[in-house]
Amino acid sequence: MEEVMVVGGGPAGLCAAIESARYGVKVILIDENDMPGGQLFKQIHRFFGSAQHRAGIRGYDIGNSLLSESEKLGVRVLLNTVVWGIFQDNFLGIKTEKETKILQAKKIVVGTGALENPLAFPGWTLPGVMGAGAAQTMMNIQRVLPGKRILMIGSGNVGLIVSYQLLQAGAKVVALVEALPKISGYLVHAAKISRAGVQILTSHTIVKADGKGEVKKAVIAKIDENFKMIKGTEKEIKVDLVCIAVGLRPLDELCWMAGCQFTYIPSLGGFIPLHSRDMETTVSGIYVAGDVSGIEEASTAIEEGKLAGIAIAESLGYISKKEAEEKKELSWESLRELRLGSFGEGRQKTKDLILKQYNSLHKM
Amino acid sequence: MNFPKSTDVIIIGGGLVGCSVGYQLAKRGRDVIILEMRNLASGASGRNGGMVTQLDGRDKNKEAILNRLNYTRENNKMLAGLAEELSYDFEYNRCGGIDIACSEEEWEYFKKLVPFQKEVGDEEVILVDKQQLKDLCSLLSDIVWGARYRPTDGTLNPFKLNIGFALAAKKYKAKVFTETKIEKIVIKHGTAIGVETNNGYIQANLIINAANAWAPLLIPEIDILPLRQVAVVTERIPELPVYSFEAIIDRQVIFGSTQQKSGNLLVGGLGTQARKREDHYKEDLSPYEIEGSTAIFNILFKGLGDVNIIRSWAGTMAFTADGLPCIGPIPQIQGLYIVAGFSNGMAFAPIIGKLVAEDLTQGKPSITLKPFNPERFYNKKISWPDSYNYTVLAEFLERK
Amino acid sequence: MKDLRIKKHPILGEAKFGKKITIFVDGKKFSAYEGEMIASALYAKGIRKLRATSKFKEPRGIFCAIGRCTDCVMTVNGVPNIRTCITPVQSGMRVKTQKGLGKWKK
Amino acid sequence: MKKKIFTQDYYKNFPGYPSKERLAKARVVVIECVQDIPCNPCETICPRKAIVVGKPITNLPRLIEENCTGCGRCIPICPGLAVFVVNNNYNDKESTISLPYEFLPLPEKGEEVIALNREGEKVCRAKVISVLDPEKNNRTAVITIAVPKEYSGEVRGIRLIRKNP
Repeated sequence: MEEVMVVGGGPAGLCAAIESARYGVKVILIDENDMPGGQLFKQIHRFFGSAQHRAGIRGYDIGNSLLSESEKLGVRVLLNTVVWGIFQDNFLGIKTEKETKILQAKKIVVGTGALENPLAFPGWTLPGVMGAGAAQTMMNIQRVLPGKRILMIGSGNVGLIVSYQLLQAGAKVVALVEALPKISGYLVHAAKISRAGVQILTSHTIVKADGKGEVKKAVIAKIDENFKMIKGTEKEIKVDLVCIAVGLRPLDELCWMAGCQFTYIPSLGGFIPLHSRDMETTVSGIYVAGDVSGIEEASTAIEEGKLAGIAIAESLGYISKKEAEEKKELSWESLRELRLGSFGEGRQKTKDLILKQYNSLHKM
Repeated sequence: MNFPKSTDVIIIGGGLVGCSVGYQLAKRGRDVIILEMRNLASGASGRNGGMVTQLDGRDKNKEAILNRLNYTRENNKMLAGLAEELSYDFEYNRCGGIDIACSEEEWEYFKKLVPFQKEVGDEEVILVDKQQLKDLCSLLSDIVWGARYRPTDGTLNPFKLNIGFALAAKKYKAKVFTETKIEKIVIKHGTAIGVETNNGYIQANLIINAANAWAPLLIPEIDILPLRQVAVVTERIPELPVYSFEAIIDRQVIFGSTQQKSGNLLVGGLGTQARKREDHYKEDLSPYEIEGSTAIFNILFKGLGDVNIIRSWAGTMAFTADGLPCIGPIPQIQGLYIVAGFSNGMAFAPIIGKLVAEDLTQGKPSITLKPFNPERFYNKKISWPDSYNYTVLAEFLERK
Repeated sequence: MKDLRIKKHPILGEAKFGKKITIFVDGKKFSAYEGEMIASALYAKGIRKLRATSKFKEPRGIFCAIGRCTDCVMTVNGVPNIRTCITPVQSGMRVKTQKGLGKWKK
Repeated sequence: MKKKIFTQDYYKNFPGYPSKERLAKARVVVIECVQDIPCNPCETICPRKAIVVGKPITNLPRLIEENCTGCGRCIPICPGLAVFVVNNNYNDKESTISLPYEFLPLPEKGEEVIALNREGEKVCRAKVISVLDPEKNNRTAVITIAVPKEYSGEVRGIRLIRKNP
């Protein structure tokens, strides 16, 4: 039996692996891609936070430093490997390029991340309509410009940041539409793209994307306070790419399969596996960290991964309870900081709620 | 919808049989409530390939063959017009069905079985050799020797058929309550008077137990056996001309396979042996079961080795000692009726619903339900082996 | 002919593309760089339609780019439903625009 | 007409914005950070404690005007690219503005560019005074431009005149 298997090599999974390996736990990290790092390597902007959160450092630099740390600590990494199931008694089904295998681990960390929400409108299935994250992958990882003239939908941080990155890659962002009457992401991100000439149109929506075989244009229009389109305000714009940035949802299939109990919290992305302060789910020995435990940011994913890693090292007897508590306290403190302010307090509240529900189950 | 206090008929179980009986009774003017402990089609009805096989099994028992054909033929006739009747498309496809011989021994047996079946009255059955079989279903590998082929068999979408019946029942004012678990059937002075549920008590004139594998948990006098099966589902592939089949691999693994209208292939069969009776109700799979079912795919199909498995499930079938369901009033208890113990409800349930409703409203079904009389098992505890599978079951049935 | 590859980037610097290789797209020779995913190599040259849906023959292309949505599937070396956004190109690879559910080898 | 969201009037009410007097005096940092984001690299990097965030970390950065020398180290470190340095004492007619820049191509020293306001609209022409090598600041360049004095509160971006090669 393996000691720990971590599913997903993004910030959460990497940090869980690093943190438990730091205390001597033998860790296997599994990732479907040919390189770990998850979505970190397409984050080319600088992170917010404090020095402890690696603020001011770009996502891919954080990715690189996590990779070299995990390498130094002897984390075994299985790449191009799919986990196709988690079963009773911590069995995992994996598929490499060559074979299918069934493994068992004392502890499993699910750090599978998230998936972008789609948005349906006439023409949304045309080639040339894609998720904002997809555009980000295309330009920052694949180094292919996803479009030359772009309409961005959604003014959350993803919509704003990806708009900025599209500009950096050499595209023109013709407009950014937001159905709400105000910008929902950070104003500093909005200001960045605004002074670079992007029109941010609040109380606006996309009416349709159009073109023969692929996107050639889009129609946008104003909407009223009930989100109804105001007739006569339709405007056709020439674009070759429409990007959708309307939120994410956890990639939680493995947790469902493992039998974890869930709660429904729309603001965190939908169904969220209940988990303890140590990030353990209702299935003993299965942990979650990062977006799969509620949509937040890479910096929170890092801390949650750490927590899971420390808790695992503790429960496998590699560190004392006292030492573990001290280490965990640092991460909890760090998470509390990241969940401060008008953007964070809502997340703190819902995370507290998850904990409360988890605890009430475990008191029974 | 408020939870009712009383009704005319309570049907326990929102599976295909429960909804089919509920529809037919409601249509005949009875006041029906269907109670389901989980959701519609959560049991075997939603965990099968929708295989409409008029005659499965390979025994040469003339009586059993005729008994079965009697109902399944009528069922096939009914299926033809059912979508229209229910105003609901349940993707019925009379694509034909095959029972594949995977060894020379089986093939030799088929050469005798098929003429026998023809002789006793199954006129449609055809023996096809390897080449003909490959013409029918080109993706099959060289493991096949030939098959028994019946062109009027087919597939349907079991969820949709189940839901089609439920919706049609609702049109006739039947009420359906899901997430409603029956704690017990209340019997007073030899009469069933109501059911205790997690949502409250309901009084009724007639209680029908249509809980299939779960039926004996409420009426222990009638022994019905749960049998756990597993299945895997592939991604969509183009439509295969003939697709609904059974095969026995390595003489033990019996399994069926169908293609849904959406294109997904489904392969199902026995999972690993359950140790105890209650283990047969377990609906989670072990990774080995998924591997095993997937391996069967690779044995049977050439060129489909790269197809992706996208889903899997385990479900609980029901078996009785003679392979036939239990349908009829429970002896010595007034107002309690059972319609359970179906091992292949897809080929049966629609017509059975009709016959049961005729029985209960007119006192005489258009085809007799006598062969299914529950009396034949009443209070006969069968000492099944703790761990049993198809092979054991077949041996048991043979000894009988 | 246009090429949407980003050679210079203010943050990521100069791109390091792999060895130039030849693949076949719907039977025609096509250049790509080792390490690229099939979908993005095609996209770079303006090929955005990767398949047609089975019922309405509608075009589909890249949507999620991380292998989750399966909108970008094509027939690769005779095998249908390959997620081209996460499948790297290989020299000599045969990529086909997939019609509907594709064709499985007999 | 489009409603302007980002204006000097809006920003000047926040604690990172220097007073009129301080702005008139000499080179000083202008922090256009207006939301309670948990973030403090500007505080950490400042060698003279001219920027204070303190606890909680969501406090808006507060400028201690008298401590600031306008050195500009905080410009490229800000994840929101919300820090600028304005020097209204550059010469009689012109002020300079130092701003973060993360696009290609980079302008060159002495090049004439178009100065933009916070909404990306052209304000005037500007001359590039200096370009700080982006490699030195983890790929964020700091560009200093000179504009007519009256525009120093308005100009926050640039656009190159030359066509992309």
